[in-house]
Amino acid sequence: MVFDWQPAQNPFMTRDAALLLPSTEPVTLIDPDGDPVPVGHDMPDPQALVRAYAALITARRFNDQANALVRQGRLAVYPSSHGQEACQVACVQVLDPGDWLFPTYRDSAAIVARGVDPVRALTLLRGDWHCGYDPHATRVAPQATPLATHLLHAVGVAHAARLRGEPTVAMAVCGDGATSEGDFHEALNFAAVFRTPVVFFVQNNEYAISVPLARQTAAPSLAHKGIGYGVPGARVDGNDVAALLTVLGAAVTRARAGEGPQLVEAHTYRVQPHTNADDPGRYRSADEVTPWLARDPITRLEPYLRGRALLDDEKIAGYAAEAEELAARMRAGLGEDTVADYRDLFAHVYAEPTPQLREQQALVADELSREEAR
Amino acid sequence: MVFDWQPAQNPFMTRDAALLLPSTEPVTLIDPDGDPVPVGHDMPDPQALVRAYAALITARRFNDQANALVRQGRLAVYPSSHGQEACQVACVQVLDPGDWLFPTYRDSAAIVARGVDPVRALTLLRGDWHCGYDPHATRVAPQATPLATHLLHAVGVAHAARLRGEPTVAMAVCGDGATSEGDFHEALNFAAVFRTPVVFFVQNNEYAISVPLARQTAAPSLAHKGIGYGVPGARVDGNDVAALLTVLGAAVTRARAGEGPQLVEAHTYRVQPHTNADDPGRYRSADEVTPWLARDPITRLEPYLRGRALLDDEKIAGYAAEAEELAARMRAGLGEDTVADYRDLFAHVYAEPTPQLREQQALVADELSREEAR
Amino acid sequence: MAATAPSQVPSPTPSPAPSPRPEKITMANALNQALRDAMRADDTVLVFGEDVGPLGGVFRITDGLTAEFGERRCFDTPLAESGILGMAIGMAMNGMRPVVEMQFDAFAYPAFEQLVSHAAKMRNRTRGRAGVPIVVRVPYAGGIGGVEHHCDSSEAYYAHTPGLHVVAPADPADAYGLLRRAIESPDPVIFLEPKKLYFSRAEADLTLPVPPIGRAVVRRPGTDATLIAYGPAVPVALEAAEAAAQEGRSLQVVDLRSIVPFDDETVCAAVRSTGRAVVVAEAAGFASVSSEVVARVTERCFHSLHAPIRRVTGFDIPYPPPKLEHVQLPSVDRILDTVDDLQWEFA
Amino acid sequence: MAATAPSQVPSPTPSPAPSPRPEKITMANALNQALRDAMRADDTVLVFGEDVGPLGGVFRITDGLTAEFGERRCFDTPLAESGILGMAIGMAMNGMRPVVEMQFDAFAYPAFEQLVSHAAKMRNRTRGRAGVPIVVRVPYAGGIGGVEHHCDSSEAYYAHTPGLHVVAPADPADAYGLLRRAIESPDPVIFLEPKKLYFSRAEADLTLPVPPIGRAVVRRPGTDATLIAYGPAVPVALEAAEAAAQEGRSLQVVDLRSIVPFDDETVCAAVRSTGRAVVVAEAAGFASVSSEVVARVTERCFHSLHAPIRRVTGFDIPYPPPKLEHVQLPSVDRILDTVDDLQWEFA
Ligand SMILES: Cc1ncc(C[n+]2csc(CCOP(=O)(O)OP(=O)(O)O)c2C)c(N)n1
Ligand SMILES: Cc1ncc(C[n+]2csc(CCOP(=O)(O)OP(=O)(O)O)c2C)c(N)n1
Ligand SMILES: [Mg+2]
Ligand SMILES: [Mg+2]
Repeated sequence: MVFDWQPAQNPFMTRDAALLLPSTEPVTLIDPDGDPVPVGHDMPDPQALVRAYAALITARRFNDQANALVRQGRLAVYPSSHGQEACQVACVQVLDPGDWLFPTYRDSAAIVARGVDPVRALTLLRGDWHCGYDPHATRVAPQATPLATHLLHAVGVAHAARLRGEPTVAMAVCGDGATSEGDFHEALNFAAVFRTPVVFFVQNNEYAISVPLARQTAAPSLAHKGIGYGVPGARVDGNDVAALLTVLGAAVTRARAGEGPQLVEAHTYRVQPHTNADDPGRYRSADEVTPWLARDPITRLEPYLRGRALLDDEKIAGYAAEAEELAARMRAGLGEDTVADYRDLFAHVYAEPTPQLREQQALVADELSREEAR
Repeated sequence: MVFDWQPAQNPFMTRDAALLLPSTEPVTLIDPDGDPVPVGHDMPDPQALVRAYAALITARRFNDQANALVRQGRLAVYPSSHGQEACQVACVQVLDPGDWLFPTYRDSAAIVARGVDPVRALTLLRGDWHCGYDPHATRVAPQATPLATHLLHAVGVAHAARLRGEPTVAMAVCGDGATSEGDFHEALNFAAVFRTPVVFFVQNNEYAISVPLARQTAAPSLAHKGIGYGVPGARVDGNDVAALLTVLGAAVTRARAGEGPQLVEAHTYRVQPHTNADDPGRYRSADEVTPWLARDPITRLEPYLRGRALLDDEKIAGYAAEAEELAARMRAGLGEDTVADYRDLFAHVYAEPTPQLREQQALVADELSREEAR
Repeated sequence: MAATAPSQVPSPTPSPAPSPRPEKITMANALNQALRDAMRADDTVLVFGEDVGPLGGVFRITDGLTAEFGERRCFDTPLAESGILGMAIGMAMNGMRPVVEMQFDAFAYPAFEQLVSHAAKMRNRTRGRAGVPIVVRVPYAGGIGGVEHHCDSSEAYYAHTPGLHVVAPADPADAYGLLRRAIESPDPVIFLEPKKLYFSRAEADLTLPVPPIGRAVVRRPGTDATLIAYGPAVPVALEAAEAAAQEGRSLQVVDLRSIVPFDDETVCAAVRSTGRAVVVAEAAGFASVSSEVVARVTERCFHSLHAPIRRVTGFDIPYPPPKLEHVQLPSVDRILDTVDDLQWEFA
Repeated sequence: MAATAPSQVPSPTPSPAPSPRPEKITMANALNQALRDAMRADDTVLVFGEDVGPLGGVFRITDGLTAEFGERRCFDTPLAESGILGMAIGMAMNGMRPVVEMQFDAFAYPAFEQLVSHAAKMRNRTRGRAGVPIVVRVPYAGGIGGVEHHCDSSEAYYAHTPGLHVVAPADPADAYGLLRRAIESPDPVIFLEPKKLYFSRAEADLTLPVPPIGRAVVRRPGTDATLIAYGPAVPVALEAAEAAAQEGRSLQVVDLRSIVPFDDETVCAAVRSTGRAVVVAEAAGFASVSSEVVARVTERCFHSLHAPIRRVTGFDIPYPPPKLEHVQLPSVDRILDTVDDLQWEFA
């Protein structure tokens, strides 16, 4: 094992505050009309933007299809990332194959963008007992529901890699609500103290179920939390995939270079209900949602790319067809009923079932055999 | 009940960062040689400084006596605040009678400064099962051992008072180590969102048992954590009681005025072991301690007051005699063996003992009566 | 995610005042009415937590409370359970009676330290001077087709912690009465609300007092064996007793209602009267409330027992996904199988 | 505060290698040696927590590890238990075998959610693909004159949680062997170290293998009744058996060692052989591990029992202060009184 690790050395606690505070406004590179914004940030490589466009189309189609499947009872629940697809796509596109993604329940589209089969990616939300994919093979952790808890796992995974001298970065994703949990605090602090290569990516969609951001924090921005850990905070327009690729890309690069963890807050909006079971009419007006529809990540990128001859009707049709194919696979895969085997309940509680579990499983087996005998 | 409460209204999250960041250097008003430092802060009222001096003498004597008592086996454990007495004294002196103090195990001297009888204040550390004083009558919460947990209670107490329209401020004290706990984060955030009148006072004594500050945080200072909650952070020389009175006093005033919670970090040093049971030779050198002895809060205030004819030998002798009297009371009170009554173990678990507890108490009673019969 | 509640959650339409004649209402109605009546009766009663304000909670138990009592008495907090409970403890120390909601059972775990080291101990460590009259409402247990972390039966953690009261209603009337009593209690009460019973209806005259916390109730008389259950297992036990009656076996059903304090008297009298017993509970069996019931009843009734007391509980596994939860949940068949096993040959 | 350890904590001077002839060592020595040997044998084994580095832990169990293995393999973390456990879970998911210390029992509570919702469930929720081979060392239980929050017996919380192994050694040799086995385990192990036994000495040949996790051991043969104990209660049970022998009563003593998995076979065989049993444990009795032992042994051995299985446990109260802890702790007298109560008239 290669050891190459030193904790942060801050004997005099004098890290420069100016370097840690976020910009006053979120970084935008392409405005809602598709025009470039003249700022001091690099525009991503055109091919990267085209790739992102294709991924956006897929992510949107994925969301729409999943919403349809939940209505048809083929999924137990679906927390849609409709409108947040730029975040979903960008946080994956900036990663190397050896990096890890730590998603929440809302980040199924990101998991698919990472290359996980869409049917497998929806295993948990379909109501199965496991995440459906191999975290090691895919370098995607199981979707976390207990809020902010997985941020600490990201720190651990990245720290272990660092101890072995591997160049791994962990992309740890959470929502605005999750930043209020103690585990968010502990994760940022541990990562900062150990200079662990984690990018904490907060998708601030302004709501935690029904609770608006103002009830979640009184800070100037969530990115302002970084300085309290010695972590640089950045703010980015969460519906501008170009800005996201640039800001998240830079964060990954810094983390990989040994500069420690990074905090990026994306300003976006949850245009749909929290999940299919939610009733947003109880806590927000349609008027609040409308302006956000005009800031849609796809309708913004498309004119920009068309204007630069990076995209045309033919290409768009191609991406749409690919997305449609994915949707068809989802319908087929999730339309099938899976056979649930009770033995799976006992098989993975421990590496070896305990005698108690063997006894309990035998009881079920006996019940079933008697049922069959009837 | 009078209701007079609104949560923070930050629809656009644009609180001015400049107003929330601490000063680059901690505020000092009287330097280690006892000379005033020309800065833009008000020196406290001379009589307040004289009162603080008397309290410092008492607090120091209290610490010394408690250390002696633990050596004699009259206390179970003593976490001394020797060298941190300026913090102990100032955080109490800025409070009104109706305010609340939320101390830790290290803040016995503050509890005494608040007016609690010194023998009662040491009840827990003596090894008894309760805090020894009435939290409501004294407006002092029981000393908290589970780190940072009591900060949330402070938020609750202050919020309840605010709902009733009472002008109560809660002074919530913790150490540098405790700032790493999730509850620290949640307490600051809740207080900020509800604009609750709490002053969070961090005594940064550079150690959490053996763990130095650099292993606790990589932030420019602990006060830099404030901005992440929208809470103004301030840094103050923790061995300068004048600066502490000014900075903490201003924080209490702002909190009482409805400006929401305040975070104050005092830079001090734990010159003695964590507790009598600690062995600091294992983790720090004597050389590191020495310079701090020269920054002692008492030897610094004394020349300042003498130089301004606010203190003379006679007065000093008077304060010393008062402190000696307190020490004598401690020796007398803690020298006596208390009689522990097993029935107390069952009496206060619930307002009414459960049938189960009555049964269990009867079992002990029966054992004892049989023992006596033998 | 929280909102695994059915998408058409019925909004409990509270009756303006408890009506004199029993009506069919849901447990959700009853709980909502209990909160409302408690808040009307005592303005120190406050309700807070995640999404309990305008949304009315993901199960709508707090529906309409912010509208009636205002933002100051029913409000949403930041998303942090230790924060919610810690703040509640402080408010209770300062004259209030907070009723907090933990959105789902497994999301109460971040508050565990506040619960065990403070809520449960504050009275004792202040020698009775600072009690903590809080109610922690926990939508709990399974049977609702929830995804992972949304169906834990966590009562054992609380029941094992001295200083907490732990109760679980099994029908709307008891839900109303127990919640009113919990809010009036000077001590912290963990109030476990069986999620799967939220929207089942039963007649409930809310004006009738229910027995105090600490009392069990015999819900169905019977002479051959006793089923001991609480919370979500009670209706299953009643159903099993009904099925057994068809087969000519008379099963008594005891609803514990209150896990702590425990009603030894009622439970032991019931078991002595039949000489056989089965404890039914949804939680994993190992080191659980059901273990305690078996242990303490056996200790007290040993010589009245014709057979060892048996348990029908959840297995010692993480709560299963929707498709397999029927395997984990105590069922009528499993209860009847277990009753059949109570060594009737020794009768 | 952490440092309620005796002020002159003996620094465990580890023998360079396990010596072939049994020596008298303390449990602290044995644990230190186990960590050292495990770290020598496998460089994925890491030790971290609060004050485990240069200080060597407040009980000195990790003494010298940073010196021998460097800052990267034994290190201090920021002061946050959920952070420690969450980071350990991540490291375990990525090839490491972290051994973390929770400074005192009650200070593990902030990590409860990480433990219950993640450490215990990760293998299951990844269908066996991501196990979490961590060891959570908890200096635990009382008898050391500690102040509040420093003496909790918290095993029931862990034992009730499917997915965790829970073990507690009662002597130095077993402490060494069980800790080595815990570190080798592919699953999370809660390793409960009885604080009051840290500095008691016994002969221990560390080269001899101990039985695996999951096996109980009969520590003393006996024919009249069986005492079932674990961790800090084992020496008390042995002392009681010794005292009973003086009075002509032969008590068998079973040391559970492993609470989860539970060794039904050994325990039931022991109880069947005597027909009478008392469970001895320090923890509060209600809904505890001792309840489970009574329940499961009674279920299995009912017709071999001459009397109900009884319990000598802590009362259902917050752990008492030093001056009164003798009231709470199972004592030889209380055990013998309880044995006397086992209805010998029916013999
Ligand atoms: C510890 C915990 N508490 C509560 C919940 C219930 N819950 C699920 S999602 C959610 C809101 C989360 O909001 P946010 O972090 O902003 O993410 P978003 O859903 O907006 O993507 C809540 C309260 C949970 N999953 N975990
Ligand atoms: C939740 C919790 N974890 C661990 C401990 C053990 N402990 C007691 S004091 C202490 C160090 C605290 O350091 P700091 O907050 O800086 O306060 P100081 O002792 O320096 O005043 C530790 C780790 C505890 N009391 N509570
Ligand atoms: Mg959100
Ligand atoms: Mg400190």
